[in-house]
Order: sequence, then structure tokens, then C-alpha cells
Amino acid sequence: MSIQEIAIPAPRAITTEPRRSDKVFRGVVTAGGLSSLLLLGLIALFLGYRGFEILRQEGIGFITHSDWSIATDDAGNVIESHFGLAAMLVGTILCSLIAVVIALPISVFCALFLNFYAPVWLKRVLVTVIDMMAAFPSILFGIWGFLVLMPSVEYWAKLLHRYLGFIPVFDMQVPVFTRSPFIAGVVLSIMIIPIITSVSREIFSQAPLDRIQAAYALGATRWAMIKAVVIPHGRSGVIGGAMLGLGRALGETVAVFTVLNIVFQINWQMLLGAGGNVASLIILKFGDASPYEIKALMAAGLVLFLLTLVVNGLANLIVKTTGKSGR
Amino acid sequence: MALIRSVFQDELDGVSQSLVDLTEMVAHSISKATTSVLTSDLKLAEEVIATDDHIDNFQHDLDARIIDIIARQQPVASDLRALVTALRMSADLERMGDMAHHIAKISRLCHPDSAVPTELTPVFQAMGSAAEKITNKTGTVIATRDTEMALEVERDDDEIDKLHRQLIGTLVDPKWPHGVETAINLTLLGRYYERYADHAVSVSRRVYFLVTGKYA
Amino acid sequence: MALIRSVFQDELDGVSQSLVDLTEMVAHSISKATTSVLTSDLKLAEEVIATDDHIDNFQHDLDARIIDIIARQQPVASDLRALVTALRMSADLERMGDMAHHIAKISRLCHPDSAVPTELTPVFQAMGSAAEKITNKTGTVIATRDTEMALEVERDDDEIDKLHRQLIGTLVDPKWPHGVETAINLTLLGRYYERYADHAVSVSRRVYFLVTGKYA
Amino acid sequence: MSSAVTAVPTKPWKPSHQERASDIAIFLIAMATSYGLVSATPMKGKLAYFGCFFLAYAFLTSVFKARQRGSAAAKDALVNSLVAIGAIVTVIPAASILATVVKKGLPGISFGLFTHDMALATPTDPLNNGGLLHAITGTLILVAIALIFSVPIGILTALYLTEIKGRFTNPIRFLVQAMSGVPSIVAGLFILSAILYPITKAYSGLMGSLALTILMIPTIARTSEEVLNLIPNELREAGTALGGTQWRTVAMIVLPAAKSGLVTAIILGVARIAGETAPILLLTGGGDRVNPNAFNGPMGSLPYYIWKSFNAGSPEAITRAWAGLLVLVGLVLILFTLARFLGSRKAAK
Amino acid sequence: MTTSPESEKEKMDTHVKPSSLASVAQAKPIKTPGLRAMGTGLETRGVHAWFSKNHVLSDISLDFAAGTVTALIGPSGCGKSTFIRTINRMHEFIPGAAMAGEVLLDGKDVYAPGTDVTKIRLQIGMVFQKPNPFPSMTIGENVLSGLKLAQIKVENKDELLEESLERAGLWSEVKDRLGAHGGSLSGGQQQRLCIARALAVRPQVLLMDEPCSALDPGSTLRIEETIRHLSDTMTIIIVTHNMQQAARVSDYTAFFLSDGGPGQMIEVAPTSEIFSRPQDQRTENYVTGRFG
Amino acid sequence: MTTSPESEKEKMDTHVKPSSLASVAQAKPIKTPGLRAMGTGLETRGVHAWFSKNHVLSDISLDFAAGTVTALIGPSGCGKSTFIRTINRMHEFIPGAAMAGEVLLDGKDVYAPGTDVTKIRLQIGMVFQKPNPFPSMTIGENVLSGLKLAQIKVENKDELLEESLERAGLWSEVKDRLGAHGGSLSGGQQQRLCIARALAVRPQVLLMDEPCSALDPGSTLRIEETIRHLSDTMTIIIVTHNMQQAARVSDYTAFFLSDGGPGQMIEVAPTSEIFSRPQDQRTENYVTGRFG
Ligand SMILES: Nc1ncnc2c1ncn2[C@@H]1O[C@H](COP(=O)(O)OP(=O)(O)OP(=O)(O)O)[C@@H](O)[C@H]1O
Ligand SMILES: Nc1ncnc2c1ncn2[C@@H]1O[C@H](COP(=O)(O)OP(=O)(O)OP(=O)(O)O)[C@@H](O)[C@H]1O
Ligand SMILES: [Mg+2]
Ligand SMILES: [Mg+2]
Ligand SMILES: O=P([O-])([O-])[O-]
Repeated sequence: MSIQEIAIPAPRAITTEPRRSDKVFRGVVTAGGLSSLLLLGLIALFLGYRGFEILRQEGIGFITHSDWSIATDDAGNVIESHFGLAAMLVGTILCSLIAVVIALPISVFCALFLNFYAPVWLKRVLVTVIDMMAAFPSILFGIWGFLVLMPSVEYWAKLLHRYLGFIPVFDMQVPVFTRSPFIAGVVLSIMIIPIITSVSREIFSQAPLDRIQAAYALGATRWAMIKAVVIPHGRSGVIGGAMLGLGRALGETVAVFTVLNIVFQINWQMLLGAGGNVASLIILKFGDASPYEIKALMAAGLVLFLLTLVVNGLANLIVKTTGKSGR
Repeated sequence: MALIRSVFQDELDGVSQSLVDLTEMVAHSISKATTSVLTSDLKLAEEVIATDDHIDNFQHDLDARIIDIIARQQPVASDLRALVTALRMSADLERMGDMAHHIAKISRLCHPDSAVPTELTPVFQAMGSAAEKITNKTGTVIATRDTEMALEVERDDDEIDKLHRQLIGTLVDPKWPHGVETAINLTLLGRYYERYADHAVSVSRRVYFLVTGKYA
Repeated sequence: MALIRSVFQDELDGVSQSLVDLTEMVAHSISKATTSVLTSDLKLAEEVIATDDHIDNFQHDLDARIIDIIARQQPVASDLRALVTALRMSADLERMGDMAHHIAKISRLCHPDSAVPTELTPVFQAMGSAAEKITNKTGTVIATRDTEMALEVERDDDEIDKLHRQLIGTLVDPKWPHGVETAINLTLLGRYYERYADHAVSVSRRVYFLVTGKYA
Repeated sequence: MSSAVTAVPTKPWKPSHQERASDIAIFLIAMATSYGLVSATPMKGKLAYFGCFFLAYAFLTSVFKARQRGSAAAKDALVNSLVAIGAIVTVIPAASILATVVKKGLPGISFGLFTHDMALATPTDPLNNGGLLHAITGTLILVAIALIFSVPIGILTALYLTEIKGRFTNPIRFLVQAMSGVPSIVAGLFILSAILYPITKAYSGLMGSLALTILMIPTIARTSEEVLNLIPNELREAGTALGGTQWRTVAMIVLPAAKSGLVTAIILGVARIAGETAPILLLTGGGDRVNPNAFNGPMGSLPYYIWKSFNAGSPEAITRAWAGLLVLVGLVLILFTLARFLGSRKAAK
Repeated sequence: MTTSPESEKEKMDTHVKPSSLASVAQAKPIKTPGLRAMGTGLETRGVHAWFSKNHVLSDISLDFAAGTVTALIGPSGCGKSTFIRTINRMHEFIPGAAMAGEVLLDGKDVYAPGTDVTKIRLQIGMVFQKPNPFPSMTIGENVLSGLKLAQIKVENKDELLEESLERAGLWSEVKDRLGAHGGSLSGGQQQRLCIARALAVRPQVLLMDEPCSALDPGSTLRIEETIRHLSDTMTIIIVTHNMQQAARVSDYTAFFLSDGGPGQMIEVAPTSEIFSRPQDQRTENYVTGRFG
Repeated sequence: MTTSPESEKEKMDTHVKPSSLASVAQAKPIKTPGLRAMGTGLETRGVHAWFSKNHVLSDISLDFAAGTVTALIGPSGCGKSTFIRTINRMHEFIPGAAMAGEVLLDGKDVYAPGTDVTKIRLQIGMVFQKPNPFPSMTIGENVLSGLKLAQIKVENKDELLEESLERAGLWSEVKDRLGAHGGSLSGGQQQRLCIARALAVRPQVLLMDEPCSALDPGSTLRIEETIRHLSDTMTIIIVTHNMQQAARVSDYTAFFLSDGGPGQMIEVAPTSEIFSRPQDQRTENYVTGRFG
């Protein structure tokens, strides 16, 4: 009976064929699954193909320069063109960062409130409101931001400039406060708060109940419990949620276009009414663009696409690597 | 609802039934032993002696089964009490078989003479039939858990005790004619019947206690 | 590792110890009963009779404890076997106490005369000391699970059987001078010693079986 | 044992009167502080009162708790206030948006809106001219076509991730995740470059639907994957152990068990794209008349209508935009409520 | 089987009592022995199992006679579940899984090339640890789901439904609500529903992997009763962590153990042997709870 | 306590054996009785509990003498968990929960107004059904987490660490890897880690809600040993579905039952009484497994 006496046999091969119905099923499903792979590949391929000419012409300057001009002769032939996305990229990143910096703490607090503080009825109401907000069309945020939010944000921006102007980001030379990256950032933050909140709420609500009870049973206050159990559990998820929000903010088009003053000049001063956003650029220029300029817009789309891919990939990576130790 | 532990209940009932069976075997033995000792019937005596092995095996297997049930069903409270009591009752019953065996052996020892002088035949006849009666009653007590009858068994035992005292009285009478050896055999015979009845009473008392939780 | 079921093991050990204690009590009883019957010492006889109650209670409580352990620890295999055997050993030991008790009662019955005629004193002295020896050995067997000694106990019993046969021989001798009543008492006394030793052997055998799984 | 006993349920852990009183006191002091601060500094407006009040309240409760029960309790109290602020700040914009859209949109809503299109009107016309019938029908058609493409692909993708678990599971899961981050404008550009320019060379509803499909697939795939993952593996094993092939097990057990969850996934996908604007602007051409043919001719839609009206700038046009927004929000909310209803029914089961 | 040596030594004649078993009618007669005795039924020969390179089960040869209940006991991770999953070929679902040896059902190897694995699973039913009725089906549909899954046509479905539920000991409790959802039953009832579901395709063998470990004691006892009743008509193999359960329901018990290496079968014997006088010290240690 | 009537009737003198208990030294002496006997320790008086309008527990008065183990047994849903959660005030976490009655710890009502509930929970520790060490902490940190959570300062942490692990019977197994993560332990070790964690804040009372129901038999027995050892120094209340476990570990057993209405306590007595001669027929039915 002892293992030493037994010659361990070789594993048997499983020779039985699966049924045909199963083969068909697996084939169809695999094909369906691979279509997303195909789609993403095609997006990169076609945008690259259309924008190739411009990219080759501009080279690295496409993302380091910031003038966007095209001169045509009467026949519509392009005489001279400069396409540089630097201002737009900086604007995109600035607005998105503002949005995340504002949204993240609010969302996390809100998610904690929902999971651990709110009475059941209030939680139900708030969750409905927040989920609903996530489903609002972006054009609604844009128009609301422009007509309702802008005046009040402008007032606070002025106060910030006046009293906190010594901090570089709040500094500005020309006192133009309308349609600034700050305002766009605030609108974007309102747009991504529901996203980050839902992700955080979800991840917090998965904080193991037995651990939570264990913490309470050890004499923890609510905050001590959250710090010991919920935060370690949810940290990576929250970061992932923030990256998701960032990705949304980077690619947002209509809302930003409505509230931001697009200027082809790199501007890091968030309170100044001049900024940029790649997606808005496309909408702005698309209407009366020549076929040649459309190629440039395709190239811009490709850059935006790659940027969001990178951010999302990063989000994924963060969730995966920190996820293990945190849980 | 009906299902719950029915297998276990069947096993418990089986134990009870085996005890009843054992009682019947013992009743047979004592009846034959009495006849043998009174009629000096060697064949009957040999039969009783042979049967005792059978009784012993039966008890042995019953005990093994009871222990198997305890090991496998892990009974508690009344169930465990019932099983442990069954274990003790089977020991009593087996011992009753032994007594019948001893009686038969005295009969065989004295053969072809009778172990019992004629004038004492009625006493032993009375003891024998009382022993048989008490055994049958004990069987009924085990089967029916009839506490009334359990108390009756006690009273029947008093009868045997009376007969026993009467026997000893006869033996120690200075006018005893049959000599020491016969007296010794009769002393032992008397003690065997008396112990036999004691064990029967013990079995009844165990049933009484099991049912009522009180000592008889 | 060390922890596993240590409480249960303690309980099992406790049962073993109680059996040893019980054996000691019984050994005391039989020694006193023998002295009492040989010297016609009424005080000693009364002591033995009183002690028997004590022994009975002790056994009673020990049994209750064993059943409690079975109910609460639900032992199987060797553990269950050990406990059921303990239950049977305690019954044997209690019965040994009863035998001492009976011996003492005969001593009391005959007082102020001695139950044993002078010429038979050596036989009973030998039976008494053999009984005591066998009891002490049985205690050691329980405590140490020494199978060698368990076999010794069997041999010691043969000695008592020999003495018993010798005694009966003396009684049935036609030259027996002391009359039927004395003979009856001596018959019973002899049988008590003999049964006493039988029970001791039974205890040893149970230990032997428990340890080796074989019958002695 | 208890029949004779009547006991009254109590909640001894609820704050006592004393604790209530001190809470109210702190609340009042915080109000006073906020009033004082706002009048003493150049801050003004509701927001200022709000902010100052909360900061004061948070500070005061934690100091009070620290004195009463020590530092752990103080931190707890501080965080109490902070999370409440978080929730309030989250909800205010939502409430404001809803209130604004209702307030400004309602005046523009009339019965005629739902029976006319804009073929004979411009956004700057008076409100009783024209309507948004074409926009509503257009949006419905766009969504319907997008559904036809995205539902099979989305659910098959989810099935691949949960049932096949083949070699591509990890890359596909990653790509679906990445795809959900694809900006809508990029999706629009892609259709533009891959189909509209080289093949059809004309705006049509179909083009818009294709772009929406790209946006919808990841939502459906990811939600469906979550739903399918919730189906315990034992159910699949049970199906297989009963002699079912994989195909029959999935079709008879897994999918029916996940049905309501899958419907929820689809509705969430619809809600996600119904208000999508950017690709619509690029691809549909935004017609002004009702056009039931998605393959031919420009097609109107709610977002396009809103966009156009808003950019026209006149007060009438702006009112039209708000009315359009109200209708769109109403549509999205209906879908959304439906999804939640189905979702909660599943949770109850 | 017995714990008593001769209970009394009588003077001059010590009768010897042979330890015979046959003389007392047992409440439940012991069935034909479990080791390679009966031709029909199920038999495993030298079964090994691997997860990737990890050898988890070594050389298990067991014979499950028709109409017996065999319990598999042993500490966590010794390969009990793996073993029964090799029997109905559920083992091969895990990627990287491999096996060696033979599993003979009525003498035919279930791993033979060309065997229809779904047929095998119809002959060897399985009940899992957690009750798992199909949530989208009613009670009645659940019971008959096996027929639908395996595309079996049956004449009289109602009869089969009643019979299966009856055998699973559930009929009287659910007969008035066959249209209700399976989820509306209690945990114990759900598990019996799963048993009924497995019975409806009339398997010869029923595998149960800790079928009661998610249930309360009352429900557990009822499932055990059901198992006892079923054992009259089929062969049952039950994995259980609960030794008392093994003792209560099984005719034979096999003890598995892994000492670091792959799990092995240490001992198989009639259950009363295992629980009264196991041959191997390790078995003894395990059943008396002294396993460390 | 005993099952034997006089075992033999001897001629002419039947001696009566009084059923005295005191004469045999018990392996573990029975401690002071559990019903309102000891001043210190824990006592509940007329405790009721509700979930919203649902009355689930009625009038439970129990006295838990210091240094005893009391087991709460009863069928599923009879309110055992609810009861022990009223004791350390974990009950109030459920929205809509309400209670009535008093829970006296050392004579003081833990529900008295102004009581700091976190202090109460430090005095009354709790161990849960599933082992739940904090996953982000090492073994050592887990043990001391109570101090951190409640912000308690301690002089010699290492000593406390060793002592707690020692009392939980885990020290020898983990002393070389205190820095490893709690998740690297086996289930049974994790549960003992949770016990050590509860012990580190030196509670007077330890509540255990089915602490072994997620563990295998080996680990279960070890936890039971730990409980026996702990009972020398603290008061333990354990809820268990496993009657054998109640029988093995407890000094007193309380049987709870709900017959449709709120759960009630049917009987409390020394454990050997409950398992040998329960007073109430319902208790008897439950412990013998005949509860339907
Ligand atoms: N899916 C799997 N992949 C890899 N290894 C596995 C898998 N399932 C089980 N194992 C390993 O195989 C061995 C046997 O596992 P198995 O589940 O058969 O044990 P078991 O006796 O059923 O244990 P338990 O009583 O805990 O259910 C274990 O060492 C386990 O780690
Ligand atoms: N969070 C809750 N909300 C509402 N009712 C509850 C809640 N928890 C328990 N109950 C109800 O209270 C009653 C008692 O439940 P409790 O969990 O105390 O029982 P239990 O005896 O511990 O059962 P188990 O042995 O299954 O753990 C049950 O009827 C249950 O349905
Ligand atoms: Mg398993
Ligand atoms: Mg509970
Ligand atoms: O068997 P006895 O000891 O009662 O003769």
C-alpha cells in the first residue's frame, strides 16, 4: 500500500471527443469574444491609416508643438499646415487632473457615507440619485455647467486667485475667469464623481462583513473599523475607480467643449480662461474641416485613443498588483 | 417527520426483541433444568448444558450489536440509557442461563440418583415453576415496558425466597436424614434458584427504572 | 498536537484510576471479612457490611460517570471498548465486594461461635490470602495493563479452586463431625471465595482482551 | 414561559436626551460661527455659509467627543462630519441639474412637440413651430440598431469570459475594459474613417448606430460578465453531472438563471448611449425631418437637436434645448428605473 | 466486533464462547463485502489523479458492491472529492487535471476511448455540498431537468416526478407546490430536491460530496434517512467530514490519508469494523479524534 | 445521573444505595451552578429581542458563572446568535433591531445610558463562525489589532502577544513566523488566531458563535481543547449546532427553541444532565436527534 512500492503509472489520455454541438457552441462564443479584440485593433489601424500622412509629416512635433493652422489656396489645395496637439494635450490632462483631485476625496467620503453611515432609506435614495447622475447625458452636464455653474464657480475662482494667488497654480496674469480649465475641471469632476463613487461604494460594500464585525467586537469605533478593514480592502479598487474616472475625463467631448475656451497655447494656469482638450478640438474643427485637416483630426483621435488606453491599462495594472496585498 | 431516525429506532427495537428472545431461551432452560433435577433425566440435563453455550453466544452477539449501535449512532439521554441498560440486562439473562446450567450439572452429577429427596420434590417443583413464571413475566416486562408487571415480578421473587428459607429450614433440622453431601447439593440448588430469581428481578427493576426514572 | 483530546484522555485515565481505587476497597473488605470469619470478630464483620454500601455507591457513581463520558465524548473504537469494559469491570468489582459482604454476614450469623471449625482454619486462611493477593494483582493489572500479570491472576485462581475442592472433599467426607448446619455455612463460604476469585479473573481477562484483542 | 411576559421593545443604544441636547447645542454654535465668519470675510453666498458651517460643526463635535470619550471617539466624530459633507456635495449638483432641467425644460414642452418635426422650422422660431418627433424617432432607431449589433457580441464576449475561459480570456477581459474607456469621439472617428469615407460616403443613421455599438459593447459585456460570474459554478457542475453538454447547460441553466441580470445589462447599455452626442455629430448628419430609413439620408436625434438648438443661441432655441434635454433625461430615467427594477427583483430572488 | 471476553469463569468448567456473528439476526444485515466481491456495481482499479504536476491521489482500488453505501472519510485535502470526481469524470473539467487507472461500471471502463461521457454521468449521479436547485426552474422542472438536459424522452413524466420525489423523501412535503420555485424550500428540502433531480435519470450509482455539510442537524438526519432508504435500490458513495455520519449511514467505510504526498487509501472495511476495531493505527487515531 | 437501579437483590437484605454524587472525585469537578448562583460573571435578565416588529427572542434569563463554559443549543433560527449578540451589543448594528431586559456584567447593565459601548466590547470578546483574521495584517499584528483599534497603550507588547497566542494554543505553531500573513495559516489555525486576537484585550467573557462550523474535525477538536483550557480563566458562552460539541466542551447547556413564535429558553442545566436526563421532553427529542 505504501507509495514507494507502486510504480506511478503515466496519466491516461482523455481520448473522448466532445460532442459536435459543444464544438459549435465553443466556436461561436470564441468568435464573439474575439470580436472586441478585432474592433480595438481596427480602431487603431484605421485611425493610424488615415492620420498616417499627418503623423509622418509632423513627426514628434504633433504632440510637442501647439499651433494648429492650415492655409489653402483658392482651389482648396493646402499650401502650408501646422498641426500640433501640445496645448490640447496639456489642457486635457490639466482638466482631468483637476477633476480627479476634486472628485476623489468627495467620492470616497460619499461612498463611505453610503455604506457605513447612512440609514437604509437615505442610502437607497442617494444611491439612486448617484447612479442616475452617472447616466445623465454629457451634453446635459455641458449645458448646465455653462448656464448654471459657471457664474458661481467664477466667483470662487476670483476669491481663490485673490487670496491664494501666491500658489503657482492659482496665479494668472490676465484676469479672465470665464471658461477656464478650472471650470471645465469642476464640470468634469461632477461628471466623474458618480463613477468613482459607484466603484468605491461597490468595493467598500464588498469589505468582508465578518471582518467588520470582528473589528467592532474588538472595541473599534466606526472610523477605526474603516481604517483597519475597509480602507485596506478597498484601496486598490478606489484607485482603479479614480483611473476610470480619469479615463472618462480625458475623453469627454461635448461637456468640455461647452464650458472651455479652446486656445492653441500651452496654459498651466487653471483659473485662466484658456485651455484645450483633444476631443473638443475635433468637434471644433470637424464642422468646416477640409479632407486634409480631417486626416489631422484622425491623428488627434489616435493620440487620444492611445492616451486613454494607457490610462486604462494603468488602472488595470494598479488594481491587479495592489489588489493582492490589500485583500 | 416520520422519517427521522427511523433506522435507529428499528435498531433499538431490534435490541429489545433480542432481549425478549433471550428471555425465552432462558425460560426454556430453567424449565428443562427443573424437570431434569426432579426426574433425574440425564438427556434433559445435557440439553440444558448444551443450550447454555447457545445462550452465551446469543448474549455475546447481542452485546456486540449494542456496542456497535453505541459506536455508530452515538445515542444520548434515554437512548443511551436504554442501550446501557440492555447491556446489563443481557448480562443478567446470561447469568440466569448459567444458573439453569449449574442446576442441570448437579442433576447430571447425581445421576442416576435424583439430587432431590422425594419429600423435598414439592418445594423444588414450586421453586421451578415460580422461576419459570418469573422469567416469562420478565420477558413480557421487557417487551411491553409494563411497570405494573415489573412490580409483580418482585412479589413473585418473595415467593421463591420463602421457598428457599423453607428449604434451608429443612436442611438444618437436626432430623435431616440424607447426610451432608445431599444437603450441600440442595444448598447449592437452592442458592441457584434464588440467584436466578434475583437476576430476573434485577432485569424487571431496570425496565421499571428506564420507564419511570424511579427505583422500584 | 499535544492538546488533542487531552481532556478526554484525562477522563479515561480518571476512570481507570477509579477502578484501581475500587479494587483497593474490595481488597480491604475481603481481608477484613476473612479475619472476621476466622476470629469471629463481630466488629470487623460489621465494618465490612458497612463498607459494602460505600463500595456500591462508589461503583454506582463510577458507572454514572462512564455513561456520562460516553454521552458527552461519544467515543468509538478502542475508547468505547475501554469504557464499556470499565462498566463491566466495575460490576465485577462490586460483586466482589458483595461476596466479602456475604462472608462477613455468615461470620456475624455464627457469632459468637466461629463459622469455621479449627481444623479448617488453614484452608480458609489460605483462601483468604489468595483472594487478597488476586485482588491486589487485579488492581495492578488495571493500572499497568500488564498482560503477564493478567495471566498470573488466572493461575492464582486455580489455587483457590484447588482449596475449594479440598474444602468440599472435607465436607462430604462421611467422617465430617460438625453437622449439617456448619457444612451448609462452609459450602456457602467456599462458594463465595470461589466466586470472588472468578470475578477477579474476569476483570483481568477483560484487561487482557482490551490490550491484546485476544482472549486469555 | 413567555406567554405571561409582555416586554416593550426598546433601543437603549439610541442617543439619550442629554446627548441629543448637546448635539443641538453644537449645531447652533456652528451656525452662529458660520454666520460670523461669512460676514467677517469677503466670502459670500450660500456655498460660503454651507462650508463654514460644516467646518465649524466638524471641529466642535470632535473637540466635544475628545473631552468626553478620548481621542478615538474624537477622530470618529470628525470623520462622521467629513463623510456627510462628501454625500451632500455629491448630491447638490445632481439636484441642481434635475431642478434646472425641469424648471427650464417644462416651459418648452407642449403636445405639439411630440407630433411635429423641424422640417419646416428653425430653432430660433417661436416655440409652437415644429417639434422633436424626428429626434425621438431617430434616437429610438439609433438605439434599436445599436442593440441588434451589440447585444450578441456583448453577451457572447461575456460567455467567452465566463464559460469558455480559453487562452484569450485575460487579453479579452483587458481589452473590453480598455474599450469601455474609448472616448465616444474616437468611436465616431473610427466609423468615419473605416466605413463612412471609404464605403458609404454619406451620413446616415446606421453610421451613428455603429459608433454607438462600439460604445455599448463593453458596457453590456462587462455587466453581463459580472452577472454570469454570480451564477454559482455548482449549477454548471450540476448540469454537467446530469448529463448535459456544455451547450445545453449554458442554454438551459446558466442563461435562464442570469436572464434578468442580462436584461439589466442591456438597459444599462442603452442608458449609456442614448444621450451620446459626439459621434452623432460626426456621423448622422442630423436631419430635421422624420426619417425612418437608417440606411439612407441624415437622421435626427435628441442630442443633435439639443446641440443644434443650444448653439443657435436665441432664447427660443435655448428653451428648445432645455425641452429636448428634459425629454432625453426623462427617457434615460425611464430606462434606468426599469433596469433598477429588474435588478432589484433579481436580488430579491 | 465484541468487547467482552468470557464474562465468567465457573469452577471446573470454563466454557469457550466462539465469537460467532451469524447467530443473531442483525437489524440491517451486512451486505456482500466491499472488496472485489461483486461483479456488478462499481469498481476502481489503481486510480491515480493529478492536478497539473501535482500528484494528489495514488493507487485507489475499491469495489463498491451494488446496493451498498460506502463512506469515504479522511482529513481535509486527502483527495476524497478528487476521487469521487474521477468516478463520474467530472475531474477532467479542471484544466491540467489527469488520471490513471480504471473505473469499471458494470465491468466497463468509463474512461475507455469512445465512451460517451454524458451517458456515464447519467448512470453515475452526483449530489454536491451546497444544495443547488436550478434557480430558473420550478420544483417539478428541477426534478425533471436531467431528462431535458440529456434529451431523454420519457412516457409518463408525472409518475417519474412522483417516484423521484418519493424516493428522495420529499414528495409529501412538496406535492402541493410543484410549481413553486426551488428557492422557496428550506436548505434541507433543497438538498433532497437535488437528490430527487439526480434520481430522475435513474442512475445506478449516486455520488455525494459532503451532502450535509451545509445543513443543520435536523435536515442532516433526514438526508441520512433518505440515504439509508435509497441504498436498497442503488449504490451510494458518500464523502463526509462527519465521522458520526459515516458511522450512521454507511455499510463500508474507506479511510483516506495523505501524509504530505498523494492521498492514499489506508483502510476499507465494514463500517462497524472501522468504528469498533480498525486495523490500522492511523485509522484508529482518526476515528477516535486523536488525529494530529 | 445514573442508569442502574440496585443491581442485585440479595436474599433477606436488600440494601438501598442512595444516589449520591459526591463520593466519586470527578475528572473535572462541576462548577458552581449556572442559575443565579454567582455574583460576578455575566447575567441576563428577561432579555427579549426584536428585528423590526419581529419578536425573535423572549424573556431569556441566564446566569453565566465566572469560569464556566455554557453552550447554547437549539434548532436553526431559534435566536441563539441573536441572544449572544445582545450580550456584547452587536445586536444593535442591525437596522430596526430592538431589545428589552438587562445584561449585567459584574452587576452593571451594559445597556445603561451613557455606557461606552466600545468598552463593553473590550470586556466581552467575540469569535465568529468563519475564521476572520484581518487580511492586511501579519499574525502578530492581528493578535494585537484590538489594542490598535481601541487605542489602548500597553507596556510590553511582546509578552502580551506570546501570552495570548499561548492561551489560544497557537504559540508553538506560529512563534517562528509572526510576521507572516494571517491568511497563510490553515482554517483551524486562523480560528485560533482569532481567539488569540480576542484574548489580547483581556476580556472577562468570550462569546463564540459556532466557532467550529467552518472547520474540519481535527481543527474542531483542537479548538474545543482550547476552550476547555480557557475556561479556567474566563467565562465562555458558545453557540453550537453540533450537539456533540456542546456535550464535550460545556459545563452548562441551555436549550433554545422557537415554536413559531419568538425563541425561548426551554431548559438550562449542567451539561451531563442535559445529555443524560433532560427534564423537558422537547430537550430530550432534540438531543436524541428526534426533533422533527
Ligand atoms: N482544482 C484544483 N486545482 C489544483 N489542485 C486541487 C484542485 N482541487 C483540489 N486540489 C488539491 O488536491 C488535493 C485533494 O483535494 P480534494 O478536494 O480532493 O480533497 P478532499 O479530501 O476532498 O478535501 P476536503 O475534505 O477539504 O474537501 C488537495 O491537496 C488540493 O489542494
Ligand atoms: N438581520 C436580521 N434581520 C431580520 N431578522 C433576522 C436577522 N437575523 C436573524 N433574524 C431572524 O431572527 C431569528 C433568530 O435568528 P438567529 O440568527 O438568532 O437564530 P440562530 O438560532 O442563531 O440560528 P442559526 O442556528 O441558524 O444561526 C430568525 O427567525 C431569523 O430569521
Ligand atoms: Mg472535498
Ligand atoms: Mg446563528
Ligand atoms: O453471578 P453471581 O455472582 O451473582 O453468582
